[in-house]
Amino acid sequence: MFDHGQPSYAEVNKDILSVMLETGPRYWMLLGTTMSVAVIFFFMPWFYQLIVGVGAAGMNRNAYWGTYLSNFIFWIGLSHSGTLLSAILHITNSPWRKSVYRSAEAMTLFSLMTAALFVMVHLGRVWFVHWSFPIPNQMGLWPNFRSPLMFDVMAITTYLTASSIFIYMGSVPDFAAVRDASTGTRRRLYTIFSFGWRGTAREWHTLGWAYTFFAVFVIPLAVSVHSIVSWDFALSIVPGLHHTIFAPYFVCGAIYSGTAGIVTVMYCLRKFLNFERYIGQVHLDNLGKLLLALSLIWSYINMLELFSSWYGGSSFELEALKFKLTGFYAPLYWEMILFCAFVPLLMFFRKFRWSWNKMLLISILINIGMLTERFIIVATSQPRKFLPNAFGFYFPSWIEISITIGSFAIFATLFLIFIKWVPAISIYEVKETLKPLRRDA
Amino acid sequence: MSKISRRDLLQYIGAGGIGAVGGVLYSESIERDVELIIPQVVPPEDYSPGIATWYNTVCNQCSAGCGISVRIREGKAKKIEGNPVHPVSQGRLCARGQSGLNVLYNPDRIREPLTNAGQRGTGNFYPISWDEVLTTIASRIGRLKIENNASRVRLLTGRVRGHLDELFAQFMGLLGSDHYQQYDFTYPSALKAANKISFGIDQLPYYDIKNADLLLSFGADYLGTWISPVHHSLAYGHMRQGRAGRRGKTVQVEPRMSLSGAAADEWVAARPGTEGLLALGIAHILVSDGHYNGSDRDQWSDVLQAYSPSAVSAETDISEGNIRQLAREFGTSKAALAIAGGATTAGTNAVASAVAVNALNHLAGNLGQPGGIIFNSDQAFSATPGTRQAGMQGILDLVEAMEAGEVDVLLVHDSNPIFSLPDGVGFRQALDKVPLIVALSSFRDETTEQADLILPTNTYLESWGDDVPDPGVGFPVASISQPVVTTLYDTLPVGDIILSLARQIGGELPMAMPWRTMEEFVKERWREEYAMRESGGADQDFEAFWQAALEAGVWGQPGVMTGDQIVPSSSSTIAAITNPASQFAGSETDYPLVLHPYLSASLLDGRGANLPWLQELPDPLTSVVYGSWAELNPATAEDLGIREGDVLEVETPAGSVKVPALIFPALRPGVVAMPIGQGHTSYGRYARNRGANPMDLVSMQIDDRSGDLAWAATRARVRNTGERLQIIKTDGITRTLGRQILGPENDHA
Amino acid sequence: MAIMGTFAFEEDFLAAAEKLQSSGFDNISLLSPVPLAEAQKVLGLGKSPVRRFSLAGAIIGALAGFALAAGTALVFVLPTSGRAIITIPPFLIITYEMTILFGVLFTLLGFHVVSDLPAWRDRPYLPAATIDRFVVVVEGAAGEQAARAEAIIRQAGAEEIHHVEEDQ
Amino acid sequence: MKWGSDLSTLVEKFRQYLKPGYYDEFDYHWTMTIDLDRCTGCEACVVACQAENNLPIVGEKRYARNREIKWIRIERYWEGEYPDVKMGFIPMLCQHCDDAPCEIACPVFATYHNQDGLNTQIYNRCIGTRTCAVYCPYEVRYFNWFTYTWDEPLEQQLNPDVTVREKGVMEKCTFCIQRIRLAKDNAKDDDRRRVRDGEVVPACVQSCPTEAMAFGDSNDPEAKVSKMMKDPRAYTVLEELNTTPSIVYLKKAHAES
Repeated sequence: MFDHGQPSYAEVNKDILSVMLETGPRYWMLLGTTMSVAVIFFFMPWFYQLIVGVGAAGMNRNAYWGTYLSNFIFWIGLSHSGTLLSAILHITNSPWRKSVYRSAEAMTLFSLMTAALFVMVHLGRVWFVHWSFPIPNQMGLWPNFRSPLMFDVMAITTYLTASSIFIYMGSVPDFAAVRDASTGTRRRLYTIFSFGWRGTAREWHTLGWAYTFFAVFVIPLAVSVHSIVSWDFALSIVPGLHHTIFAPYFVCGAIYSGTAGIVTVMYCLRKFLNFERYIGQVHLDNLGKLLLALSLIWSYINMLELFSSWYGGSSFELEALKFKLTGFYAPLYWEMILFCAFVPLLMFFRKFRWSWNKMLLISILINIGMLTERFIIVATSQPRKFLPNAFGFYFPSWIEISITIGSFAIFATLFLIFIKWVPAISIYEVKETLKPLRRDA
Repeated sequence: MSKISRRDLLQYIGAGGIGAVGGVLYSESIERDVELIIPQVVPPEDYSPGIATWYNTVCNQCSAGCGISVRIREGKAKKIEGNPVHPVSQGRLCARGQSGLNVLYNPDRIREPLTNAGQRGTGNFYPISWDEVLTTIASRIGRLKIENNASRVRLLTGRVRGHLDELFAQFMGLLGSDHYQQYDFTYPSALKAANKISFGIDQLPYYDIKNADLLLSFGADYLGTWISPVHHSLAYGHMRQGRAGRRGKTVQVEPRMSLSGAAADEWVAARPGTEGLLALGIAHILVSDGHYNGSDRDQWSDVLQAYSPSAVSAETDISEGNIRQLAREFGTSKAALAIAGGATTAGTNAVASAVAVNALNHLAGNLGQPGGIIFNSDQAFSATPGTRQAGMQGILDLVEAMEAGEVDVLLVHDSNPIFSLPDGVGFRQALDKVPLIVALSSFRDETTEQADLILPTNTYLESWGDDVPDPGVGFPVASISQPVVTTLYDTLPVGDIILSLARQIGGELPMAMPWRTMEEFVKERWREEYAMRESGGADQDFEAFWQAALEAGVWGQPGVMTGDQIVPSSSSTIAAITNPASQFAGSETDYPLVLHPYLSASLLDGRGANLPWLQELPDPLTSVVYGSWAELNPATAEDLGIREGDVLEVETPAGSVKVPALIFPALRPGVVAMPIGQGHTSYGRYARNRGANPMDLVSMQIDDRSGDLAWAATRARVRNTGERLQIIKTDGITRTLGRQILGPENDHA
Repeated sequence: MAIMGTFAFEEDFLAAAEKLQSSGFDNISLLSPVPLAEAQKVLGLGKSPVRRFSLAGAIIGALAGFALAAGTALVFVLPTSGRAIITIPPFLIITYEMTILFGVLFTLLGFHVVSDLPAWRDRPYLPAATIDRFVVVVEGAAGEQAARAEAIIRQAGAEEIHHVEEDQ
Repeated sequence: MKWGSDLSTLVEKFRQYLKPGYYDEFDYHWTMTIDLDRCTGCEACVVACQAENNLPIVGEKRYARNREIKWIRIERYWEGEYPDVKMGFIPMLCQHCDDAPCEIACPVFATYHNQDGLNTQIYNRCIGTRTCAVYCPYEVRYFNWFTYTWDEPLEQQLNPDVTVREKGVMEKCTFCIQRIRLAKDNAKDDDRRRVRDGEVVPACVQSCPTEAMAFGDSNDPEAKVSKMMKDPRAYTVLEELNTTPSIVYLKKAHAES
């Protein structure tokens, strides 16, 4: 699994830690750019919107939900497979996971944070968002646990907590490594981060058990989170949203885009952090196969959705369907079908699965497709509900578009910070995959 | 050293953690007795922040004269509702009436007397004191009076009724000028003229829609804009579902479906201008098929000879069968009523058409009958309504006089001829010849902008007065209007202005008009009224009566059928029946379409355009708000390759305007319809520079018999400018798409 | 007094460990850069008690979850959409999430308790252990005992031997 | 919270809590009937509502982007083509569904079903997720996209019995709850247990020039609405969604000929 020969334990430490300990100007420039983009494209428009009201966005009487919510779903989706994949692969202990999962989990964490931000942006009175948390308040009033949105609140907070614990515990031994490789303040800091980890057999043993349990908990959690997100839509009676298939549809879509996201992230790690020798063909190939499978499932469910609404034959569903397939946003819809259903079929060919650049392109296209999918769900169903006289139209305003762009910058910023604070690849687990050192070797 | 620091750090953390926990526990422990503030999901019993008082007065938003009750809280008017005891509105009120609050609290009201400092028409006005402005005017008029040139003083008002009307008349009379005239665009002058011809009674009769079984309306949007919409609506509701097992039917004849057309069971789009002909065609069948057999049957058949169904069908473009069926229904129904209004009475054959429609009423024998036409005797009340409506002829005379330089002082009150008349009339230009123009108005409308002096008047919600609904309701009734709030700004009631002018002008005026205020005057007149009716009623009785009247807002004698219901002979009608086709300005070749301007249901003739509530009120049939549009039948639009939102240039011999096109299914092909009301160049922030005024398109044409403006007799052509303009409307898709929204398919009814 | 022996090779390290274990040193800890199943076997580490924490957490979470949903619904009775005040299906979802949340948190707690981390005091330790060296630490051995331990470690092939004073 | 002192009441309480809809019967079941055969689409009700409930004047730009707020609106539906074209009007306002799709959606209880069968909206609770509006099949919930202001002195008209809403808050028809409140108080003041039929009149019903609308307590069999609901023409919009609306429409009748 190592393209460029097997490294020694020491080399592993050196390679991976150097990313953290040695910082060039290129990094700072990159960080500066992403940060300023985030501020200019995301936070400034948001601030403006806070002052004038949500009317700054393009939403109206016909579409009360807009890109903010569709992006929220997109980011939640992206967050999937990070932790989920890592957990599954850990349970099934497949070795190729070990060099990938740390960044994957980081991806989960950061896309979750971005998603949470979008909820804030979406709210009409975000300054009262705390009312939706189950905390005692002077009004003596608690949130409505019968509301699908409360399922969301609970699920996402749980997911955020669980996955951050998961990633943290996984990196404790590596924090110890950082501690030992560094001096001064950083050393003191990582002394705390690593809980004074020594790497004794007992510690390893307990960590192993705890980690497995985290994994066991995280898998059903991840599944529940996105099905719950789907219920925000499916539990309404809006034609085009009121589908039983939505939960599996969203979960599968989420893992799909998440996995594509991992490919993209891996590409960057490999390219910019010189992890060629740790992230190799085998990972790419496996992920490629996984993506392929997911794309097929996704296409199938997508067809099912159209089919069931057509087969139901109610005027409402048919109208929604008609608008989706032939209405104003039809081009977007077919673009999505192209990117998410047909392009991935290329991965049937090893030629594509084994080429980093091709895979990068495919993975990005898939996520573009998934982004539009979420938008279509929001933008085509709401404006055409039950009363034709109230039919309308929704088009995002420049503020929404800019905030959407900004969110990617936020994600990038968080990731850039991450690689300087946490070993982007799990040191000890990479070592595990190496053949043990023997005298005769 | 790192050892120590590490240990210390860990200790700090431990201590910090313990401290935090302790702090939380402590704070929790001391916050035990905090009261919980529970939001008032259900407000507590008997909780009301204030007491509302209701004042009854009269609505002035259109000519109907509905009685209204205004809800007052802390001295501010909060809501206008119909006055339950008032026979016209009976507690109900239309959108326009309820928007009266926007008149009262309009941000663009004139708040103090203004002068244009000699630069007329520039739109620059400067504040001036009441004393100064009144003295100026008084001295000017006084001089003319002394020179016996009082006839050079003209007074033009909008619709004014009750004793304010009498006050104006008295004032002008004492001056020695008989040039006091009213002009209200919506006043059905032609109909009145026709009724005079047909029935020999110079008034608007009461149309008893309530008890009718078949209402045949020729162009009259009786539910929206015609005469007394609220009262008609009440009647309509009762006619439809108020009588068990007896549902009245309505038929609407008009080229563009109006509110009443939408409500009608049958909508008949006769060729514009031939509605009267259709009426005659129906009359023909009524007589020939023996639905009518009065003594004068023969005269009828003679005069109606020419209007055989076939001939009429050819002219009106209504199938013969359809005409026959209408006639049958009209002839056979117990109480059939025919009314004429709108475009039907706005052609060059307006009176002829109205007479033709009256003929139907004759033949239906509904005169003086329930469900028919009921005549109000004119001694209903001392202030007889509507007699001074000059009609178009009066305006033309005035314009002529102004052009001839015979007018030194023009007093304009509550009337906006510059906006509501075609430019062809030349009113605006004639004004240049008038040395002094004085506007008594609450708003700076187009005409007021031309004035030299603006005397800001109180709105009707701040003024005293009284009113006699026109037409009456079948029995004597009069309403009192009283101020419901204190005057907001440095303005005066128009009556008080006239009185103080009278005082300052001097001569016999102060003697003859001794009252300080309008209130005094009105009360005085009512005292006389009371004395006249209750023979020798003592004063304290009157005070009681007056109080009661003020509280009720209305005085009337229900049940007292006014006069003996004389049934006018049909002879005059028969004699008056003719069939001149409406003469359209512009040749059919150059102008293939017919222009159909119609009164906006919300803005009426434009007087409502400065009220935000009405601007934001979707048009009943198109749901369009803000701005105006030109309607085209889908077929016509397709021929011309026009889509909704294309900016059209509508051209007529009189002029052209640019408006976005709207595809309207219920419009006769070959007709372009435009709502009247928008297109103000002034009149406040909500009205200014919005939409187009179809009056700019109307050619100056006169109905030959009443001299009334024939505003529906102009041909037009449209050109697609290629520009696009979003029409703001609330409608999405206006088809049910098979969804059972208007009720289940299986028909119970 | 603790003795630390560093090994470059896994098998020597394990050998030393077994030797020490068999010769009755109970207070030994085996530091390695990677988890070693063998090392854990040597110390006879079987099922970890962490799992009890997880189970307890899950159960508590489930109860807490339903209690939260149902209880708060009763604090302020606000009917919605013709549903019951205590509606089972949605509350099960809350229960589900809370189960997982508490499960995770208790597992975390379990980890800290069992592995007794964070370490409040310094313990014999070599940085090399996080890179590529395997370290055997014998604690609480003194005098002759210590000598024996050192001997065992040395002949097992330790690269170096360190003696550190434990701070008691 | 007051707990029943003894076990039986406690059990009873819990049975109540587990009962769908919670209420056995509403104190009043406020219901509105709209006779489409009388309705002429004149929109008097629209202005009446605007005046009574302090609906904002949103202005042309915002209107153009469908940001208008009209608690009651008239919907139009054409049938047929020229010349046999008919227009059907139907006033659309909050249906106060007993099984309202919107209420379930709110995470903060800003909307709930009160003891009078009203679907209430509590502005100061609302955080603006707008989910209720998305879930509402009648699209009668309106959102304050901005904080609307009135050109001085128009604000003097504002009804002191009704709050003015700020940006980020959902709002909708309340059946003029302030008037219901007043009627109840009056009833209480002259020692009546119940509000009389016709004593509560929402602004729209009050204004209707054709008397097409009626409002009252459908629990009372003698009430006008109860009688109207028995009319063979009676139906509810989007019946198939089982929202059990509190607004009953009477289908437009056809002329017999």
